[in-house]
Amino acid sequence: MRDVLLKYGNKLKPAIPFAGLILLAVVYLFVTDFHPTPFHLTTIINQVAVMAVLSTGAVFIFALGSFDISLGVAMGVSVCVGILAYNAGAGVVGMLFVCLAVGIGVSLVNSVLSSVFRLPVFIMTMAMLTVLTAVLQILIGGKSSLLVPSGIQAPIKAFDNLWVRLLFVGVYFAICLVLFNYTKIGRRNKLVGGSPIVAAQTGVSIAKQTIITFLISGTGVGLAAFLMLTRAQAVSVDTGASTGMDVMMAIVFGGMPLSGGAHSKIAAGIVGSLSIVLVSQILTMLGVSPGLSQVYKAVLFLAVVFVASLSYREKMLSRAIMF
Amino acid sequence: MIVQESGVITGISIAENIALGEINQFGKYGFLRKKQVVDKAREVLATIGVTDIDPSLPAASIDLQDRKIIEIAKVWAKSPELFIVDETTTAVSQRGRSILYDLMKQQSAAGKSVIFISHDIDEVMEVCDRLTVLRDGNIVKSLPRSEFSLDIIKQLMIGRELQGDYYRSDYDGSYPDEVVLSVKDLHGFGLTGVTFDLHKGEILGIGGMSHCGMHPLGKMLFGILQPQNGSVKATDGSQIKDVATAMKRALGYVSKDRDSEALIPLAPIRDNIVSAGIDLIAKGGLFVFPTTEKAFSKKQVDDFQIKCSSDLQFINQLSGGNKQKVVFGKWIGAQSKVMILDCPTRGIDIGVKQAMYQLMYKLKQEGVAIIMISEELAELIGMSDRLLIMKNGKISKEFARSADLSESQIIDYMV
Amino acid sequence: MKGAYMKRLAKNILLTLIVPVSVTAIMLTACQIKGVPFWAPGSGFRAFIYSMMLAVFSAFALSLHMFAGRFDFSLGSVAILSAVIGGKIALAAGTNMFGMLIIFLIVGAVLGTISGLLYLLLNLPPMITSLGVALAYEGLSFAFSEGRGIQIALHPELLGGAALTPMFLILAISLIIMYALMNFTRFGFNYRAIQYGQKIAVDTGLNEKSNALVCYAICGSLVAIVGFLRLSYNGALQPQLNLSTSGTIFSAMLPLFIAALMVKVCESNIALVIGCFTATIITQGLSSIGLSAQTRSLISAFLMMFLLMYSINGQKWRDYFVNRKAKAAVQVAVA
Amino acid sequence: MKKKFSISRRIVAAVMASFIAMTTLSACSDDSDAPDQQTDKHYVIGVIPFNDTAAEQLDWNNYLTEYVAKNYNIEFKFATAPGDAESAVTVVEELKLAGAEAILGIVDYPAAIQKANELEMWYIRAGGLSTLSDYEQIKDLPYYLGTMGPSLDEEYQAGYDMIESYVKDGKKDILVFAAILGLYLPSDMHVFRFEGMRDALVAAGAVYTPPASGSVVEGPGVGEFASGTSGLNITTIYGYPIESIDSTFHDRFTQAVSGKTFDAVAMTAEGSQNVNTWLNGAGITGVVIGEVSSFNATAGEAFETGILGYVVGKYGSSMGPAVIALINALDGHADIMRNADGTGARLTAPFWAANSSADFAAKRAFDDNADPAFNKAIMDKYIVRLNPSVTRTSFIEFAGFSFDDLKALH
Repeated sequence: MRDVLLKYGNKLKPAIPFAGLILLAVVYLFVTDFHPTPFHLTTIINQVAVMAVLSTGAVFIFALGSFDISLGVAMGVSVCVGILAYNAGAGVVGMLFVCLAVGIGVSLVNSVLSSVFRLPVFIMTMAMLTVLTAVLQILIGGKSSLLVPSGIQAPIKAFDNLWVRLLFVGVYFAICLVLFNYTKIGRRNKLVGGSPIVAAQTGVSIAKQTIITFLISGTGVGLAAFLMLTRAQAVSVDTGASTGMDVMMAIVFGGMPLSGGAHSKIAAGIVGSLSIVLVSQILTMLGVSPGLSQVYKAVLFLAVVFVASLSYREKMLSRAIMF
Repeated sequence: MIVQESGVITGISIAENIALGEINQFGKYGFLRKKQVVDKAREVLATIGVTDIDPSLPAASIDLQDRKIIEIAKVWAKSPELFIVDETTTAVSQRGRSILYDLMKQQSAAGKSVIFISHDIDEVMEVCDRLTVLRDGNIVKSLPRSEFSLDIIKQLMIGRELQGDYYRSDYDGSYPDEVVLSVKDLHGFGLTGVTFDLHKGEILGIGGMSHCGMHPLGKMLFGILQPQNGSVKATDGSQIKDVATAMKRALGYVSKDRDSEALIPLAPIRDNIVSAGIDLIAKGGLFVFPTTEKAFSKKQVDDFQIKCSSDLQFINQLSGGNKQKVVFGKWIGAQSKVMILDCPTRGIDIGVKQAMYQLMYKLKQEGVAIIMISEELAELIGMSDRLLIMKNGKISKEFARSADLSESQIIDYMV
Repeated sequence: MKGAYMKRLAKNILLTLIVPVSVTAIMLTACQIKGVPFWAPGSGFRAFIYSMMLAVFSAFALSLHMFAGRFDFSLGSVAILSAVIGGKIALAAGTNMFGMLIIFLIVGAVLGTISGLLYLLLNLPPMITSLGVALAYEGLSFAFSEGRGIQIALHPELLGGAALTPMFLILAISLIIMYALMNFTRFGFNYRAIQYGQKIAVDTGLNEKSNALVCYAICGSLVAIVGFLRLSYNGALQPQLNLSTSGTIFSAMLPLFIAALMVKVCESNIALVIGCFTATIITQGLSSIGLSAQTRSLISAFLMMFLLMYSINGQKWRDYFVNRKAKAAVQVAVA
Repeated sequence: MKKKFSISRRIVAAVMASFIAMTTLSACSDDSDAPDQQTDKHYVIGVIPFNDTAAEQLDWNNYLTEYVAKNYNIEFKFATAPGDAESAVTVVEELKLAGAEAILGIVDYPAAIQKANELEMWYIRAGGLSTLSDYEQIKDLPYYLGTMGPSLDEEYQAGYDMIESYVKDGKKDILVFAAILGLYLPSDMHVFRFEGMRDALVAAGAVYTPPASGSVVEGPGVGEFASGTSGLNITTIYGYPIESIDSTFHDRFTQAVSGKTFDAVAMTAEGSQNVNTWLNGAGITGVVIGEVSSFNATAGEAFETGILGYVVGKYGSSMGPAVIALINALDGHADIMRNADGTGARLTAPFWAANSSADFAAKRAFDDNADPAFNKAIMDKYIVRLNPSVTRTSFIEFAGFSFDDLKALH
């Protein structure tokens, strides 16, 4: 019996976050009285886009067995520079490139710090969080927010729609899916996550792998910044402040083990982001107060992650792996 | 229970290690009397005949072999009814070994029991009253002392009579002249000038005491450790500076720390096997497709007869021997022409061991050059075309393959 | 023997004091050059000690978890929730500030234990459990107070906790308790065994779970002191949502890194207090000489990064300056 | 293994149960909102708070759920306060999904208001007037009713009046606490309140030196006052007392107040209890504090104990006219609020002020949820459906009713 459980448990485990998502979708339908409209779907996609891109890129870092908690603020800085560029006449496409450049640039700094100076990524990015927050504040320069002109005719409004978001998320996810599941990059990522020592003794350059990983996630940061910008058309000191934690929650929600390695799933980012958006919408539709809605989110989060982790637990208590 | 791996925690004192898990005996109401702990530790050490270790020192301050003694004391301190010793003697010094044998006798004299788990048949035959042979997780047979016989035990362990020879049978120590790896004047990590050439189709044995520098040497040959001085050059004269170049020159390395350096325990067999040969199956140098990957790993699983439900089974569910087969599969799959094997038969059962020896011989015949680093003289003598003995970071003696070579001849150059 | 011991002790004390003393000297000199007082006469010292105390108790709790291999995002939320619950109980019970402190300690321990039980029950990585707990506790501190938080400003009998004398008393007593706990109790003994060799300790039959649980309870009480001090100093506390309470942890990182510098030559609890002292001196000094909040946070982030690099690459850097022979010896040790 | 599964099953069951409980609860709350007037149309209005925990916001929420919802056939859906523009847009979408037809927003992110317009939801920005630059971005949106609340001039005046009242009372040693001005958390309200205080002090004879450019202070900044001919000793301080946001606030505060005594504190924000605690901690007692907050229970207690001496602020039912504007718009009478040229309106509403405990208590009693200042009797007169004679002009008057106006109508 136990063997059967183990066997099927192992096979079924990847499906648990999906099952969670489907369960949430059912609750969602229930809450909408089984009358979902195109608007429901549009809204879900609108809301999930930024988080989906960010967390899909972050899966690569997670697979290494690490986490970049400064992702959100990096996106904030990217949004801010993008707005400055746009207001300086760079145009929407120019702005996209500026966002990408900043996202990738910040990630490169992170990757160099972590690979050349061998800093543990999680703690290093905690310091980066402080640095980037200060940079964002200085860039915004004492105003409550920076805006881009956003009248109905503003060029940026052309990009504030469902199809642009679907395109961005779709293309980025497709590329990540290929990179993660069908290239050496993904294999080596999981290898390093499984054991950096073994990976190194199998000819994987940890430094190179770290830099590639951060380049991928940095691209995600840039794209997410662009999507954020077309949607919010503004940046303030709080932009992205809580996003780092949200991304972490989303990926774990999506069934990613914190230790990375062989169990890593590229879909974790999207599944988790969708789940969180659904939970949030369900709670608002039900009119739950802000405090209680956080409590419900917490319970659901822990429950899903617990069930998903059931088949790979050990006798010893789990420990953090980032130190 | 005394386990194979180190069971001493280095961050705390010796006395605290000995008191581990029994701490409730000292002091009351959750408080702890440190002096009591130290006194008790001293007392325990004395009962096993050790008086030269100060238990108040941190455990990190004593060497590995003394730590094993601490571990023995830790278990003994609990006055166990049942004393389990798991593969300990391989890691323990002569002194520790005699202490252990002594305690085992005391235990049995006191009418209590000992379970002694070991690969070393000689040792088992010497100290045990009854022997149970296990194979593939099943009890094969139990023998009383009176029925002990080397041949019978060996046979029980592999489940059949040993087919053919255990080691290779020939004493033809020849190999082609082509040099595939040229090692010059290596220094660093305890080495003080090591020079030798490795030839195509040669099995080069390297032996010595465990701290003679042969293990770092293996890592240096594969580019994991960088020498301070000297060089390792491949056939084309290029210097091997890191693992990536080593792998490009078709080197493979089987680490002695299988679980932490050679394999990822929490990953499937397939991922582990493919990891070294990924460049071979990557299309356009980048893309890897599950079908090719599956075929690649299936070949190794079949060739090595790795016992598993599928190649998606996780490494941590395999036995030591099967794990080692995966390691070999990983490097042979990567088409390595030079194999550096560091203790390739450590902790695996006799059947797999024999298969490994046969494999090495087959590889030799295919022209693969093998460096076998080992602490077991018997297998070095049995397998090597040429045998280098190391002492204090230097090569102290070179032996050619010969039927007359014996352990006693060699041992003088080791210690 | 005794002479050597005294010599080693003197050397260790010297090495321990080198960082805080030199940092203080630099900051004092900088203020002197700028012609500004380091801290305001009168109550400036109290503000300084208050800041330091917050760092000390956050860092105590964080390090207790971190050295056992856990990372806890929920510490800040435990501080707030114990303030909301403890404050309400204290108001209802009509107790004084000492009573309130004890109530806080108990509430903190209970909240910590709940969080620990959750960790044991779920056996998920503690970082994940703590994310959930942080969310839940933040939400509860909102729900319990209908978002209003806790006000005690109108109850002078509850307010004195953040005055100098009680703060020093709390610090001294906590230090003694923490020192005793780590060195003279079964908990401390088992804690260190698990810290340095989790697998061995567990294989030897040590009850890791009960140790972790006690650890959670202690950490809960420690951050409850943070809540107590913040409530006493400010007279009122607002709940925070969306994981913003995790800021508490980030601000305890710099002290931890400074403490790590001297932990080899100094008892770890004392090192931690000195680390907090040094970090607070730095912040205070930079503020007094007139640097903006952004510049200050940049400086402390870079300092943290540097300390991190040093702790990891320090050996390599030192080797770079000593001769190659010494380098070889080190490499042998590493190998 | 078996045991673990059973634990997990129990947890899943608990989650399911909680969801079911939530859904049923919400169903119940639908029922409890039974219309008082069967003829009333049922509307759902979304509320976007500016801060989930501010006392002012909680008072408004209370008025909306405890009075308006019970007296009109309206259901309120409360969003979580958005932290940035993106989450504000998200919140608008969520409110739409939750069935809201119009939004009462205490925030004015242009992107969020555009989103509301796109989703054809009426949006009114209440509780304060949008800045002109924000307003310019969105004023032409057809579903934007406009913004309603104390104007920046009112904010300025609030600060001015507070200082003037101190000077009149003969307070000599004054601490001006400019809250978040010196930080990277700027808010126009605070700037204008401070400028009002500044000008009142200058009018009394003090001399103001603005912060030198490139000085310590970021953002709009807070300068220093010399007493000049005023005979006043004025100290300034800025900052945000959450340690993880402004780590040196307490240090600056003690630097500023050490060795001094004060008669009065003038604050650009709420938090008199905190300031009093800090002053006591620094050994300074018996100070009268003036704050800009709201007429709520906490401030009442502070008044009674003598901590507070002056309050200027909003009150729970000050949301009333905004709700009426939304009802009108939903009934098809948006033009009652919107300007004739088709842009969103900017309607000013006054603060209330109190300078004694009795004054405060009287005003607070006047705005009780049993019979609030803006009660049904008054508000019904401005619902076009019920009273077709309402005009834009009379509606503007209604939005701007002062305490005295309301008192006269009760």
